[in-house]
Amino acid sequence: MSTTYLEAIREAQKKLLQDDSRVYIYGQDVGAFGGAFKATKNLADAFPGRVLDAPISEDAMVGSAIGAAIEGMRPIIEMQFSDFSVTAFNQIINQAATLYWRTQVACPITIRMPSGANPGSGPFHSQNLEALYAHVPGLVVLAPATVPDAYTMLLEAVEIDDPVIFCEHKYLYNRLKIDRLTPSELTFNHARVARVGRDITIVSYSAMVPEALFAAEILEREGVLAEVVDLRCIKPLDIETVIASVARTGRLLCVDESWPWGGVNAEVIAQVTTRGFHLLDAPPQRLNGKDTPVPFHPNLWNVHKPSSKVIALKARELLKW
Amino acid sequence: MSTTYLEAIREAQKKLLQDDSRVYIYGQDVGAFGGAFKATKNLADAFPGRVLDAPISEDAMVGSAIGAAIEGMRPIIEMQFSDFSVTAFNQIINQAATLYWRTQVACPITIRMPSGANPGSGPFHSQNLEALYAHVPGLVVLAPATVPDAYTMLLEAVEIDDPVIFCEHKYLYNRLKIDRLTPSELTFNHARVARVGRDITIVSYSAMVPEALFAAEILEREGVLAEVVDLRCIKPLDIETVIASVARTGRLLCVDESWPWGGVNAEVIAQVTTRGFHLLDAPPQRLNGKDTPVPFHPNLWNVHKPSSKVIALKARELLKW
Amino acid sequence: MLNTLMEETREVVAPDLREQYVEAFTWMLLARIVEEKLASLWRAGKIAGGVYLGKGQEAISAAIAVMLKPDDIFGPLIRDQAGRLAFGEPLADVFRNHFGTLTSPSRGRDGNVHRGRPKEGYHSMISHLGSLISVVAGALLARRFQGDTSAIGATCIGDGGTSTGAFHEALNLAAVEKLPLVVVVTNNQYAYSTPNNRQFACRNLVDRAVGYGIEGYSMDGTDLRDCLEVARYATDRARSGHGPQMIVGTCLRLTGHAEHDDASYVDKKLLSRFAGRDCLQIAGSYIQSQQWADQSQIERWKEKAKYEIEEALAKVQREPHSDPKEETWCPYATGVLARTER
Amino acid sequence: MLNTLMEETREVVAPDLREQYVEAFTWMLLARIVEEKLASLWRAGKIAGGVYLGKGQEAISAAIAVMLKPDDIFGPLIRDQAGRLAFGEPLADVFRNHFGTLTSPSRGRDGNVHRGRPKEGYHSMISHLGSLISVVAGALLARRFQGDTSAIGATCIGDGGTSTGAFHEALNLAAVEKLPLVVVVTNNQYAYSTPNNRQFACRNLVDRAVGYGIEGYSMDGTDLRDCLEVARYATDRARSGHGPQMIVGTCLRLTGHAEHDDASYVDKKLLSRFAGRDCLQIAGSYIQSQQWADQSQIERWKEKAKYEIEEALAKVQREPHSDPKEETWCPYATGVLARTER
Ligand SMILES: Cc1ncc(C[n+]2csc(CCOP(=O)(O)OP(=O)(O)O)c2C)c(N)n1
Ligand SMILES: Cc1ncc(C[n+]2csc(CCOP(=O)(O)OP(=O)(O)O)c2C)c(N)n1
Ligand SMILES: [Mg+2]
Ligand SMILES: [Mg+2]
Repeated sequence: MSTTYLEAIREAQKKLLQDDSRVYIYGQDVGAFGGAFKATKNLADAFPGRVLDAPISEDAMVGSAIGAAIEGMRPIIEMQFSDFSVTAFNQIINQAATLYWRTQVACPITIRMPSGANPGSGPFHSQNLEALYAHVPGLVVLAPATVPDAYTMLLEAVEIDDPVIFCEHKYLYNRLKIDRLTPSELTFNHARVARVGRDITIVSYSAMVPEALFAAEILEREGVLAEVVDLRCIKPLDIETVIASVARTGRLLCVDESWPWGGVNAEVIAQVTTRGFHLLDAPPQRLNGKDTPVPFHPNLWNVHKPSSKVIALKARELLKW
Repeated sequence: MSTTYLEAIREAQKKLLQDDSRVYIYGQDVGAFGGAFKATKNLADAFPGRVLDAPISEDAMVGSAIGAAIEGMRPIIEMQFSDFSVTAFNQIINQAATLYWRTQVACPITIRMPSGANPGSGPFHSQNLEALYAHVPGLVVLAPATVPDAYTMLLEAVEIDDPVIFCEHKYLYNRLKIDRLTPSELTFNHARVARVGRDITIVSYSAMVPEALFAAEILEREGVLAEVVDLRCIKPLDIETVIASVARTGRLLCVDESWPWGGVNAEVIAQVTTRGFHLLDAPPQRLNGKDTPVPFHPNLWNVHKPSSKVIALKARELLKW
Repeated sequence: MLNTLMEETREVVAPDLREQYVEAFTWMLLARIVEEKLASLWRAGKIAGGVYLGKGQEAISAAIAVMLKPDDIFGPLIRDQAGRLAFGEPLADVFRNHFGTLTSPSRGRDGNVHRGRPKEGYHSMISHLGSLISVVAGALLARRFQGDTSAIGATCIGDGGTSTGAFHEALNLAAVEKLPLVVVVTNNQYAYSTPNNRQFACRNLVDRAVGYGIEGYSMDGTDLRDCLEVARYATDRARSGHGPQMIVGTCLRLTGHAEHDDASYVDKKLLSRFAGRDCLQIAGSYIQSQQWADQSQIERWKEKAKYEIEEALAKVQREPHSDPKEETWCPYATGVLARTER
Repeated sequence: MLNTLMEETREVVAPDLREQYVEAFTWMLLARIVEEKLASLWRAGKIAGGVYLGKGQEAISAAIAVMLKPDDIFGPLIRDQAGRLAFGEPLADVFRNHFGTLTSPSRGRDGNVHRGRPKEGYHSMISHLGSLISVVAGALLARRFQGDTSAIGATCIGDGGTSTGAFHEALNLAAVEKLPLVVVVTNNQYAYSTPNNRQFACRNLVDRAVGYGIEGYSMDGTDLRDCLEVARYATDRARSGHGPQMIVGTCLRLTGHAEHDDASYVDKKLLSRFAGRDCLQIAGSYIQSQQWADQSQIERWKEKAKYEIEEALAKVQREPHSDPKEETWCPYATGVLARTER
């Protein structure tokens, strides 16, 4: 029996509810309905009273999770779409993210953020907001790119004693599938070399990892061996793994479908160039989503974010440098 | 008669109210009271009905400004502290920032953000949130570092047909003073070489500019000529001016009192290294506020953000590279 | 404070409303048929993304919109196809925005119900529920600054949307400023799958009006006559300086949340109850009972609607789609910023 | 639904409250005197940042706190010095947090009123008004999950804070979950300089209760007896499963917004009115009129308060201040993250 990325998220939640009485799930339509994406399907039935429908009140949803965490619970908040998390922005960045620093009381909440777009999702059901959250001290930002990571990192997220922004990618929900669900080998705070190479390092995360891997395949046919690093944890960044890869390849291409200004790519480049400048044989490069809202029309949407083709093109350019 | 940074902001608003009937000011306590920092002192009296006290409803304040802008007004919203703007985050990043892109209708609103800390301000009256806003497409983020810029850039902000996040620094309010208020020579979208040098480029903005200039003085005594670039406009960045400076000096030190991850420094370094890599003789470096909330205690606060001493130290290190 | 229109005034009022009733009915009819078309286009895979329909709440939506004048302001939400048309939306825009053509109000950048022509007083919603109310309030504030004392504004929200902080802040702000804003709450019993009892705990959402110090009315959202009476009363009150008005209409969402949703969670008992009645059928029967139109006239209206819809669709199908190469990819209105590296 | 306590029940209730009255009064006294100390320390330049005082609203604050039990939850706001002490805050913490000593609840990282001991049910506010209410609601939700059905929670907010979206969402959520939450709204007529008429348009903020479907009471915030009666009633109702309770106490802020503010904008007429009375004086007279204590007893309480304050202050003044070198500069609780480059 195969498992999809979405099913892995559901399985992780099921296991958490089973194993840990401190866990509950709160979010719009997560109860009997099983959530807008069915990530909590059947869980309300299996765990009566522990999977609760919330009113359309993201601020209060997160606030209540913080209060529950203070009292020893381990809440999982499902945002219906990552885009709606910004109406809870204050609770997340000011109340949750600072709690431990202000009071020495941990704030173990997990906020599940269905991120990224499918064709036709439009500007407000498509956002990748990891950089907004990663900018803020005190938050852990995770972004699994594989089925095992979706499962394992969600289990870890709930165990982490700090607020976790769990960015799960909607494009991967049903498109990623594995035959047997096995746990990840790495812990959440480590990046992963998703493909070994020697000519160029492509750093990426979430739904851009498969895209980077496609690009690496294209490049391999041309004799170029690209190393693909999957960041996994956006904040804090495991920059050691990235730098170690750049030390081998001398070239860095960062790929991220979100907005460029101050995004994940910018931070990776800043960390690599300030600490591993001498390792670079060419300027670091980045590919981002365009600096506009995510467009509705599939034609526009298709070119808004980097594709494997564009990644391969940019890699070739960089290799010529 | 001298003019402070704060007075310049008041004068600009006065002139705007005088010259442009589309302008009004809305914010908590901005009316008869003249605002928490007195930035609107006497304006309600002088312009009856055009300087209005708002309820403690940042979301609705900004929402209403967007509606008024659609109808042709040019609202100025005063956030009592930049920190409170995040309760309007959704209106700012999703409604205002996307309006033109979605509808081809401009959204000329100016949001004044008293930013940065004074000793004892604590985590929630001290934030520098420019990076959060700059990450989002559609917003213009300005951060004046001088009295003329505080005046001129606010006049420009209101003329700009897009939503402007106007980051004015509370530490500068009464500490910066000039004898005669003259307008800036540059338009808002240009960075400024605040001090000409040749050995190292120190890029900075807002209250870190005076700090960088102090550092440059310290360095000059040691025979080092630092060039100081004041970004002025955080989004979009005038990277040409930065790159031109780096082309002269070969060394880049970015100084920003806000949080490091994905901050202004990260973006400047990403843009400079991707486009002007060959100009760098040493790794770019950055100095940020620490990755924690801004602390209350003056002892902690003092070391949370970069000081001229630390800047000079880092510059010396970089010059040895 | 008036919490509901008094029963006895209704019979007196009704005859006056014949014209608006018939007008509203034809918009409801057009909305229902165009939505059926959208649903079938969606099933045929012709529409990317979601399709959100207003079946069951056309009376509420049309009633408020027919009471608005061209210079008024209207901020409709997801299920206001009827109101949009009544406020003057060209039929072609419906298809344009669902296909994302280059000719659509958003040039393909946004889709489906995210459309409007804000400069014409017809606002374009974002997804974040509740956030449009303060925008409409601000537009009315602007009108006041500009000396326009005759225009009013109306905006719509669902039972679920009333739980947002944005809803609260906007109503309170409008009340403090005494703006001529009519907020129409359509309580269709569900927010996506979430029933009222998981959304709020008050008896009736109209009970919130007193907490804002504004006037509030509840109405039977399945009965166009009731909707028109209340909408007329509330818009008159707003227009004559009585500040914000809250209307709460009760009905049932007679469709899924969006076309991908079969609404299997809807309590079947509700369908046989009051709220579950179909406002369009009721209005059709009422029109006939009043002899304002007979069955064949209604059939002719339907045919006309279908014809107009087919015509608009055919036209839109020939219009160009968004082309990434023609897209400026610039989120700024300010000329000088279009050329800047960001 | 009960919108206010009925007059006739009061005389019956009052005698029962002697013990709580006296207790509350001593906390009010202690709070008043410690705040006077804070103000003079501020004037002497000994405190960095703002000093926010609760003068004029000690009765409301103390009344709710004396009705709480040690296992209950309390989320006070800026002007709740009296309630904080009554809930068990050590006096020393007041000075610690204003000086930002290393021994302070926040280790000098946050200051003044931003203090608490959340693990002991005493919550630590952030500045953003309204945002604490849902936190306290969530703590109560946790208690329910954990099978604790006896604890209740109380939290405080000002007239200005009721305009926040956070306030609305939290009250609605608490109502839906029927949580034993008491929300105490202190209407002290002003939010900083902003008077009620620029903040809301309803007759009385208690009118909001019905819109959430919760029980609401208004009370005279200058009269400790009234405050105690209502606080007892509301806490009893919450404890016995009647869901969220809203209390609105009326008074006047008898001080500036913070110590830098001379409050010159306050309408002088208010001072001579009902709301402008000093709750501490009224309570002192009442205690004497009831012969629960005489003037000299009250003086002794004052002396005791002063002594305790001086003692606490002297102790805190010898405690170490935050030292940047000892500061970990790590915002994470998770061990493995303390060592990671961020
Ligand atoms: C702030 C916010 N949170 C979540 C959503 C996701 N969402 C879209 S529609 C909807 C249900 C809306 O229910 P209601 O307001 O009753 O309107 P209806 O669909 O019944 O017309 C939800 C939760 C949203 N649009 N905005
Ligand atoms: C969301 C938010 N916006 C603005 C502020 C700034 N602010 C601090 S206190 C205050 C006035 C509060 O008034 P009120 O709630 O009536 O409490 P009071 O000071 O009268 O006790 C304001 C506007 C804030 N703390 N939070
Ligand atoms: Mg609904
Ligand atoms: Mg107040």
